[in-house]
Amino acid sequence: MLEVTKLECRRGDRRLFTDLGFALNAGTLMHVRGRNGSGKTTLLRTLCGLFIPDEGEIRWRGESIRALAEDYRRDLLYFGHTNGIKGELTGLENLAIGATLDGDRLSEKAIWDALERIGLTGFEDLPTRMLSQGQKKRVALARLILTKAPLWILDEPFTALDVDAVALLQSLIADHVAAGGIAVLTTHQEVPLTSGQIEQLNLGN
Amino acid sequence: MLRVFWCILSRDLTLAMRRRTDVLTTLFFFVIVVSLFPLGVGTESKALQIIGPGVVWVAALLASMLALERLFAADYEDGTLEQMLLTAQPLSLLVLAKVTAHWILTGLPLVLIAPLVGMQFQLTDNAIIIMMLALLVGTPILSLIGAIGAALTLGLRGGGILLSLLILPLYIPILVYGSGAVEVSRIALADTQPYFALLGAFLLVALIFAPVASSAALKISLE
Amino acid sequence: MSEFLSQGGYGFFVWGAYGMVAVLLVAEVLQLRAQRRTIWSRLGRLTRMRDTGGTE
Amino acid sequence: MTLNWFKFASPASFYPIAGRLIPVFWILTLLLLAIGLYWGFFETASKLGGSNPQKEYYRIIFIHVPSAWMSMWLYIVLVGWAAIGLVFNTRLSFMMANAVAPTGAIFTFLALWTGAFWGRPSWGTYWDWDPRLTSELVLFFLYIGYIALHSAIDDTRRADRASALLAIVGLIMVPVIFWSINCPDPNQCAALHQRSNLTRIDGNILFSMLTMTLAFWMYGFAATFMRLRSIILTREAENTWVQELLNARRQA
Repeated sequence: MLEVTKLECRRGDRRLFTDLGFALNAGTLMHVRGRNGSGKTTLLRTLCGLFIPDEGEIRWRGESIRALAEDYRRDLLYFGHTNGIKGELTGLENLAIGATLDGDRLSEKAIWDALERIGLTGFEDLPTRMLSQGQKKRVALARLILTKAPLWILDEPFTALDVDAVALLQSLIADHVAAGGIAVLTTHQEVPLTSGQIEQLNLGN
Repeated sequence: MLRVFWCILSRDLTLAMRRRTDVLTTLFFFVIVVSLFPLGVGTESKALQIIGPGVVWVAALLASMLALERLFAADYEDGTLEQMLLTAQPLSLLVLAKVTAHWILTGLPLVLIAPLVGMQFQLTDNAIIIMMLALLVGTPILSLIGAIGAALTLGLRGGGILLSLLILPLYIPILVYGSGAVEVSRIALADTQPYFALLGAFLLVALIFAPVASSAALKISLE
Repeated sequence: MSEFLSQGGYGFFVWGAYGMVAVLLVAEVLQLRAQRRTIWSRLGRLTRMRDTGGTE
Repeated sequence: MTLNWFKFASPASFYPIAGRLIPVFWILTLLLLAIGLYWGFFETASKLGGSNPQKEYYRIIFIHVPSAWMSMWLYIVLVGWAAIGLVFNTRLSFMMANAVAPTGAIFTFLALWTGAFWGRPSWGTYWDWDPRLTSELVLFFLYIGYIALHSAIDDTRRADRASALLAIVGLIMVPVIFWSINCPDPNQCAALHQRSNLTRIDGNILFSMLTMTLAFWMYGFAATFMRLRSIILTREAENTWVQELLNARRQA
């Protein structure tokens, strides 16, 4: 479903990677590994369409993601270094806005349930700036429960999470892959899968 | 479409209501700058009436400039802007909603306080009404054009000063016709019509093109 | 000659204008040459550093 | 004919081409300057009659008008390269736009400066809020804005793209700005009045003015290419062809 051909990206005067190619089918988890500065984040941002590659093409269901634009972004969930939640808004409000922007119509009940499942019962209607780092991250990760996007691109999703949350996230990713989704992530954490296959990609040398 | 527009608009208004000082700062900046001029130029009413429209407009440009720096900055820092770029919505629609919210918070208050400022400069009632109308049409253009600059200078050191360097020259047409309308209203009220026709045309053109340019700029800045 | 220099009494304006053009254009060229020299020497330094770093 | 333009559009292949062209442009510049200056000072009348008599100071026209023309032309060139860069994602075009900007800014400043020195004897003031002067000042701000934005961004790629977009927005706004300065009162602007007219000018003056314009143009090419080569070297420092060039230089 996701095909990458002859990808080349530069940052400033430095060439991060060149002639990179892979194809991911439904039900695949891809680990992207590499040293700091090897271009992991750039690769993930390129896959999202945030970064325009210097060479090469990325296709989603056979069509270029630049041509698909909004149709591709509807199928995509990206989780970056920042949580992407507003500190002044409550967890509920944050998730409701996110869902509206993704074009989903969610009931308030669904959001309450998601927050409960991620372990934030009792914190739902506090402004998120009053939560701890880990709790903020949990609010952001609640999007994984609510989303219907088949392609997840997660940049270091396990940092700042405690053991329970790590386990929950692992099971979320495993369920997603088992249900025929694709997940691309950079992490040192192994994710045990119930079904589906794991690909490895090493960047840099 | 409308649902998404309303979602962003109400989000930004809610955010501003939970941190009210930002809005008031802009408003007081405007009032203070305008109030300083009579102290510097002298309080003779003839002179005040002549410089009044220009001073109010220059102060409005500066105030809107000052507020623009914050337009995308907060969303940029916490990553919500990045998420907006990845939603299934056209980015220019989201930008338009953000600019609208920004104008309601910083432009509209200037329009509403204009009578007070006009009295400081001893403008006639007609001139004050014309000034309010001109600000009502003109300040959204300032926000729209300024959004392009705000998107380009996102996250840069000294972004605020750079922003004014980039954007103030582009504000010249609004300044010329905005203050021109008020000046001409002292002589003949009917003559203000072409000024409003021009400002209205600028507003329409800016409404169509500025969100597109701003979203292109945002994509560049967030690469 | 002095008649030419005085330009009918407007020498200050004529030469003031021409002088600024000459000064700026010459300055630009000199700056460009200096910039080029700096770049080459910096490149040379970089490669020397890399060469010595590589043999050790 | 299938010419591969992208081959020339790569910095590596354009670098030597620019190097070979620079001396040519220098020779042309000096030649045209010599002709233009000689003609301007020795083959033209020292006083102009007519409805608006001008004395010797009118000779500033030989540098003023060419600077003004070049300042506008170079901005168009800058925007052209910037747009090509944004559309085709070619690195060389951004470098080209970058190389043009400082020279354009210098010409804009010179147009303002020479205008002031011409205005003082003929209008009695160094500065007047004349539409053309004001527009030239705005153009100067646009150049400064482009350069300032580019140098404020550390990431070259973002700097290139952001300043390119700014230049394009600037170009779209220039006619609007010019119009608003030219015609601050829309009630009296039914028709723009005719201003300068090239055919009215004496042949000798026109000749030196055009020669000087060509000289400035050639200077623009030479200076831009010199700066372009520096930019290419800095940005491509990691590439092998620069290293080979460096070795060749060291041996020579």
